[in-house]
Amino acid sequence: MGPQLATAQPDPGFSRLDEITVENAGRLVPAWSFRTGTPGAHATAPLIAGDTLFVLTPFPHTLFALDLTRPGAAVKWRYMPPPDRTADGLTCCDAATGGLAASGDRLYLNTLDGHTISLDAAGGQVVWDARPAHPQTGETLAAAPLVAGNRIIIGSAGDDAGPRGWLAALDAATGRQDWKVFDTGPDAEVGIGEGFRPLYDPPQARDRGVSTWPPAAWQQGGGGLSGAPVADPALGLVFYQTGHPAPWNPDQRPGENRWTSGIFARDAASGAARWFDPINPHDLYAMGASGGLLPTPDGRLVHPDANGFLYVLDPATGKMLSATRFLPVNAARGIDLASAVPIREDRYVTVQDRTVRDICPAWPAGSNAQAAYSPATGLLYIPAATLCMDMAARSASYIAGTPFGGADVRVKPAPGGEEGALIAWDIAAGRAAWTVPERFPLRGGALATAGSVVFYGTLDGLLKAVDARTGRGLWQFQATAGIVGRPATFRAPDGHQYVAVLAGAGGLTGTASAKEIDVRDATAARGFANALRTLPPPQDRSGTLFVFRLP
Amino acid sequence: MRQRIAGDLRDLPLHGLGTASLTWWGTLAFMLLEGTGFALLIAIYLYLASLAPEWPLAAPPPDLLPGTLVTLILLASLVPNYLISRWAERQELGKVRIGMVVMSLLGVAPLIPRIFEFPALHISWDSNAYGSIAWTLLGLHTTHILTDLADTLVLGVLMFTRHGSSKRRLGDVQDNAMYWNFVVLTWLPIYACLYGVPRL
Amino acid sequence: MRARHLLLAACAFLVACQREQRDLRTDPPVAEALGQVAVMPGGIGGRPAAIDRALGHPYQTNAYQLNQGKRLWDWFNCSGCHAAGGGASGPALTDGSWRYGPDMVSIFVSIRDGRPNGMPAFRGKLTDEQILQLSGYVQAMGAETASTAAPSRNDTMQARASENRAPAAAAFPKQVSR
Amino acid sequence: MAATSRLASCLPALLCAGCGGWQSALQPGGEQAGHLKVLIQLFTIVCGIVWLLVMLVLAAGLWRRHSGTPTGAAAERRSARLVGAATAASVLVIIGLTLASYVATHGLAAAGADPLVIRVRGSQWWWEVTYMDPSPDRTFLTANEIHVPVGRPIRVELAASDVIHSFWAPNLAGKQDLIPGRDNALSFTVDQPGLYREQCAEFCGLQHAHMAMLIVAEPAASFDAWRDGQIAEPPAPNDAEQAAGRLVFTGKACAACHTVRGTPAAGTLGPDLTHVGSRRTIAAGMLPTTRGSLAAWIADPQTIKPGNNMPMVPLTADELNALAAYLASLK
Amino acid sequence: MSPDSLPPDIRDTDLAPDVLEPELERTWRTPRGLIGALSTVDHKIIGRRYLVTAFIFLAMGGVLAMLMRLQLARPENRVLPPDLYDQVFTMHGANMMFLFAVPVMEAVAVYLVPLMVGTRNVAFPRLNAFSYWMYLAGGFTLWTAFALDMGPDVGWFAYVPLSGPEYGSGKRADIWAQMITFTEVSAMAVAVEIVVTVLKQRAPGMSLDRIPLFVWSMLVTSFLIIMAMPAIMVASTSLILDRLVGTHFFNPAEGGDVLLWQHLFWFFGHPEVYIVFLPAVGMVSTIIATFTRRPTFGYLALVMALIATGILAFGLWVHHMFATGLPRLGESFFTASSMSIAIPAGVQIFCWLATLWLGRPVYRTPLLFVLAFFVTFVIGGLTGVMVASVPLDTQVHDTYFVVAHFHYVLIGGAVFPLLGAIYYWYPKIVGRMMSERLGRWVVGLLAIGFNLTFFPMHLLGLHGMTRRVYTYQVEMGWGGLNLFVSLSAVLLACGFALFFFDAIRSSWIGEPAGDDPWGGPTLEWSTTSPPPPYNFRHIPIVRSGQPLWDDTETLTVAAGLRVDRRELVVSSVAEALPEAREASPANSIWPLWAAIASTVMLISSIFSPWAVVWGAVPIAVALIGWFWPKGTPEDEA
Repeated sequence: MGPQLATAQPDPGFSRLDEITVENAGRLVPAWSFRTGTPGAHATAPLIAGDTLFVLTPFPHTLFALDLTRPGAAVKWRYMPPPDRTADGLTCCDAATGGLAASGDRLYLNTLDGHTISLDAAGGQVVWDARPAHPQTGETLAAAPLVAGNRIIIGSAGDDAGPRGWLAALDAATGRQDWKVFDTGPDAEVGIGEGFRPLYDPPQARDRGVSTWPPAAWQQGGGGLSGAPVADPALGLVFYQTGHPAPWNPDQRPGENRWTSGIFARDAASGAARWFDPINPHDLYAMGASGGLLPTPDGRLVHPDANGFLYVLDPATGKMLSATRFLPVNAARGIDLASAVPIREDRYVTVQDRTVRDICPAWPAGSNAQAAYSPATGLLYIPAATLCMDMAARSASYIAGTPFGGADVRVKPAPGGEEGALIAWDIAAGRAAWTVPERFPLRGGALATAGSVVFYGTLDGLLKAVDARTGRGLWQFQATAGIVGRPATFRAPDGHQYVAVLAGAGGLTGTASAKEIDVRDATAARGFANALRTLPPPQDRSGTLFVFRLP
Repeated sequence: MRQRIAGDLRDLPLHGLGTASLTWWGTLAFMLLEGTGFALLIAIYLYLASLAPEWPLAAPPPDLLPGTLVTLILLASLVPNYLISRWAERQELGKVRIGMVVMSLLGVAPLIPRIFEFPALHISWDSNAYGSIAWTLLGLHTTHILTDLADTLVLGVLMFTRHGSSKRRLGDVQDNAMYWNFVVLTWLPIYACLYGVPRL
Repeated sequence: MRARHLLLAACAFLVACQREQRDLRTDPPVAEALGQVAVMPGGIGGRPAAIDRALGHPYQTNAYQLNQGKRLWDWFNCSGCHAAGGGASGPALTDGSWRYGPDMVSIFVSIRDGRPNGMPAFRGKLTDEQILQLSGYVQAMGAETASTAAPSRNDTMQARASENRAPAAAAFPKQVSR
Repeated sequence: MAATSRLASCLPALLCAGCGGWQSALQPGGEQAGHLKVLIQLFTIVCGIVWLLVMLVLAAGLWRRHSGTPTGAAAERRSARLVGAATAASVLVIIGLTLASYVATHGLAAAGADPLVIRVRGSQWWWEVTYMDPSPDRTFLTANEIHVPVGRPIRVELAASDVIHSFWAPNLAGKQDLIPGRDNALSFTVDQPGLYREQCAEFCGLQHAHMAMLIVAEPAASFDAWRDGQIAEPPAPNDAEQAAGRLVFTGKACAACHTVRGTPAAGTLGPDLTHVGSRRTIAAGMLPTTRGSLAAWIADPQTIKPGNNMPMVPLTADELNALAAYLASLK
Repeated sequence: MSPDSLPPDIRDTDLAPDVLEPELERTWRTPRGLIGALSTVDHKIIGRRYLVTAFIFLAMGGVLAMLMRLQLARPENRVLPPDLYDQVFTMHGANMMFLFAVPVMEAVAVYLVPLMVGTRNVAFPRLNAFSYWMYLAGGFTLWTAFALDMGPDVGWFAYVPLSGPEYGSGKRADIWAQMITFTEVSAMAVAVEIVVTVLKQRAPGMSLDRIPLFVWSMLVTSFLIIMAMPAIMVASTSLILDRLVGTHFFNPAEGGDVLLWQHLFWFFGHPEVYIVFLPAVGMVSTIIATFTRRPTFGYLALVMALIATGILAFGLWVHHMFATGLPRLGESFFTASSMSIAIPAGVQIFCWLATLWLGRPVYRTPLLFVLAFFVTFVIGGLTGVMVASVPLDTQVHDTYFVVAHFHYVLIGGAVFPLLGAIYYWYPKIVGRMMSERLGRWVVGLLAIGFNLTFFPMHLLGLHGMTRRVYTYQVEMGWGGLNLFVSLSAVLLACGFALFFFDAIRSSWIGEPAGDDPWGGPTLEWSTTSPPPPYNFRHIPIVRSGQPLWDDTETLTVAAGLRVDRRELVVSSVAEALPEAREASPANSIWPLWAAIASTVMLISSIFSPWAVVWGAVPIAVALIGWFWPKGTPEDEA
């Protein structure tokens, strides 16, 4: 889950393996499969470390270690952290399933119910078990931990219930908290000090995390970690996207609502803030700044945002170099690079108790479908959701431990009728090189390989391989359930390149939720159900790992 | 009070036709009532359209085929309708009988494409205000056709009984024909509204 | 003629007075008694409070109480997890399938005490009477038959057919929840 | 019941003895209402004169029958001329009054510069008030009482959260409806410091009669002080009873609907209670804010204001006492 | 002479008066017994029923008014809880507007218009019977619901969203909306009858300029009904659709509009005021003419004023919406149009003044009512000019000032003339005079009681008392005036009680009236009191606007209609030249069945939309039964 620099896999979005090529990809055959027995959205990519393939199921989690050296990849060990079922009620519509990272002989596991657990990779024994997040207040750990040197960096999610978002570093050896900084509130708690050099906030302003909110509203202001943090070892920085402010109803929180819905750069050692780019200040559509952060080889930070614009940033200063539209957008006319802020279209500005129709893009455009960057082609492969939405902001009452929402939403296809697309983006040219339209929004990540093949999965359960240069379809496989995770590729002990993908799309919506959704309710799953009325139910509600190779 | 007979009514015709008939005026008054109702509904349609950011709301414009078929059938029915009115005036009972059968069939005919007209709106009445007013307009006009069809059927049956030859019943046939003209005429602005306004 | 009118009126009265009455204030002893449900071990099923039966199950049959329940639904963030009954973080309630049973006591207990998979307890946030109003409404939204006492649509974004005309199972195809 | 009516009856004494006319179109406290009063007087005088004239003619007509009635074509013609003249005169009166009405409309519409913007949302049956400010941390929520500075134009932005309400403070301006799905606004300036009353004027359900709020007009300095006080968090409990009350407030159903800033209670279903102790009334202008009335209101809201949305939360006598003490301390 | 002995096609010219009258009686009469009563189509019997029913509703609405005054007599009174008070004031408004004011005017018209235009029945007698049954069913529905604690509680205007699906729980608002359907179906049916009767059934020679002013006023009123009532039908139907099947006409979140309701309602609601007031104009003109012994001054001006009022009535509905924040330009237009309606009203007043001035007034009770009308209605009209001004209206709208204003207009402007008209035509309808002595008491009590009750309300409104409040607080300082108003209302109620007493008492011990006790000029006075079932032995011929004053001794008549079956004369629209003889339908029970079937359908459709489908079947059966020829002489014609 999420690009994890400075870990065992430098970039899970790109693989240097080139045995599978444009020419032979059409001959891929299933090698073996593994049924996890758990329903729900299998949004984490299979993680390969050495000769072991790790599979993490959704909450309540089971971590399987599959031995690639044995035929059929038998289970070496399994680990089931005791679940706190309260957390189950906090996941709705985004792929929030905890996550897994590996470093050396250790595995670091974030569970949805707030535990960070360090395991011995070889035998699955617990080394330490910390509980930094508390589901009772609405906090969850939704993303994989980031291993940055001897620290494990984690952040809370759960903006929909209103808890203050935070980012924390745990000591990799002991699990003790090293530092913890919040994403709303006074400067002292946000980690803003001398080293903070924001380009887009007034230089002398203090306590913007308080002053850009109505009195006390930041205390239930959300703004947790969105997506996974990214480290730049050279700069010693951690970058991450902050989630949307709570509640959804923007009229209840006039102001820019710092530091939600933006991109933070922090010192990995101390957590001190370095710079902050507001992406969607006073977030009208509960998008957060989601969409993923990708460092490119030429030293840039690329961020395809949920608001439909693709940002190119300078990681050292946070300077916004460009922002280009890559999705159907009508809610903003463009991005003002001087202030980093979207130029909003008045017609689509939400007002409490009004229904604003056909806002494009819709909030799920910023799902955790990670883009992949291929140095071989120089293209960025974005699995996109091309959706619009009707939204009616309503007064939300804060009741601790319950959703702090305040919006009725109905998601629908963008004009044209297609709900998804794989977009190959030419960053230099600032335009799409090619686009493969998809019937359903893409919720799983893309994988590019040196063999010039791009793999991605769809909600109706197809794993597809396309030519990385032209988008030409090469091969596809019908899995037993929808795919919401990123495919992975690895060289097995037999020396051959394999492709693995977890199928298992959870509830109707291809999200974490395994709950029944009644699609007759257009607002179900925050309106996402409305977009997926025609999605056929999966053949198998359980998740299954499919592994392919050339014959 | 004493009375002095100064006028003689003996030779007046029994039952006037056309403007000399009470039913004719009654039908006209009811047409005025219903016409006002339809005008108001069309006004509601235009009012809601003027408020909406886009129109139709959350739906493509309705398909033209079923509605146009209804329109064509209704327009075609005007010819036999005119004829039957003339035959009734001339008191040609045989022709009127045939005409009533034809008009009954032509009353049923538009109902068949009308069934497909509702799904052709691509929206449900409870989806939004556009759906509500479009369904109401169509529904009300369908009721209009149905009531006149029932009237035509009853009159048609009557024509084949011993009451058929009465001049008064023939007057009813004329008024029924006039009412059918009204049914057709009210449809035209509704058709223009339902199918034209979304395409503006 | 008059006798028949009186008879008709009496019949209508029996049906109508129950479903239209508006008890704006519940006496504290009654309110207290309303919460006295007997719950089966496991929290599923049980016996409603005796006073509820004595009053004629107003929270299931009285239009005003059901309507109050509908208002509480949005006020107390039920819609945050269950949307308009179609589900989100919480399961769908309109599909006629119930994890803990469709009877009032089970629904009441689910709301009052919470359920393990994320349903928070609302004890102390709502009074027992409010929980009963809410339970009646929740039961109506997933009921097998339409009820004329159930509320109609809200003045909000249209989510689904309203409770008074959309029984969970009857009016629509069954295979809806995935 | 008797207790509450007694409670209600001591409200005037507590607020301002004998301040009749605090909700009257005839005692303007500001420029706009002043214009309207002049207009009302003008229309009343003109209409009164017209009525008197008609009555005089009628009386004269009935009186003169004794002196023999003139008949014939000449009398008819003279009458026709008189009727024509009377009609022409009434046309002129109508035109004059219409013009006066236009002029008044334009006078009212001329809004002053740099108005204080107050957003008012009507709910069944109370008023939510938001003071707007360019700086978001100086915007704040309150309920059922607004303070305005004297002399500065006030712009009230009106929205309804459920049904139609109408904002009417007759001493300050005419009324304007709060309509779901529409934006309305009302501007006025207050000249006279004092206490004015505003009441919902559009029928909005069971407690339409009890949906009022006080408008406190005060000099700019005291207004600013008031505003700073409202922005600040309320004082912490300063004795054991208030602390216990705070625990009741955050631990019982109160917190699910009401907000007191600085506590975990942040519900928005009912009025914001952050500074409830500083307001003159509770229950939308119904009861004076005293510890006793707070306790009475919490103990049995449905007897005092039948049908309102506040439930009767079961509390022990000690809890009720402590809660009332705590709320009264929220100045 | 037995029926069999009468040769077919016998004409009234062939029979001597003493034979003719029994024969006509036999042809036109309503049979005795229950079936006869239920199947009658005689406009006089139906009109009488209409009148009695409407006055019963007036009394019931008055009781509600007294209940409200009881509750408001003291601040913080707890006689009526808010839930009940809301039902009571809604019932009072709806009852008075829909079950009393409009029907009572129609009742007078149904009874009198055929007599005044010299014909034997209304144009569509069975529709007339149907309309009465629908009216009765509508009233019964409303009051039954009220008795069952499900009376509407959303105001007689039923503004959405309060009356909509979300805030109007239960079926209370549906009851209101469906009651509208009943009464409007009934009103529209009567309007159609009146229009056709007036246009086509006038006595030979009654050209347009000879139509009595009351008939003119009813003609204009009927056109107003035909043009305005569809708006409320459309509105109430959309409301029911919104509530029952979830349409979104009034839901702003889905493209509907809250103000759409107000536009539709007041597009009906304002003409409604004139629907109630214009008949009163006709009554006043009639009474003034009779009691000044001269034709009303300015006949043409009065007719033009009636028509102008009718047209202008449609141009000022927005003046009920001045506080809703409409664009200022529109408001200005509606200010101008609202004020301009004062001009035709002024013309009417001036013409009446001139008539009084030129005539020799005879001070009998009907004229006293007209004088009370002058004093009060002019106040109501002038306060109407006040509320027509946008800025002024923003202060008085929805306050007791407006309550005072429209009671001045409706009671002063319509009920006083109506009571005068009852005193005036009572002898014609009942055959006995009402008591002149009691009548003077009634006028006095009503005029004084009314003004004492309603004039202080102007002040209450200006002092901030809003409408539709179930109570008010002590410190508002309204207690004194309210107590005064409530006490004065007792006086007003006594006046009405005395009127009812007089009306009931006079019906059996009143002095016998004779054909023409007042010396009236119009045709209804030429026949007996009460009139025979056939109204006129021969159809009169009219040669002036005041036929009975111009031909004082003999009535010129036309003869030649059949006696053995119901026949009347159809004449041309403008000149009233005889065009044809027309058979007038015989008695029939089917209108009752049609009304019962409609009632079942309309009431059940509150609960299920499918009721419209299955409920249509019995209605269709009843209508076929209604129209299917039964072989009566009239059918065979």
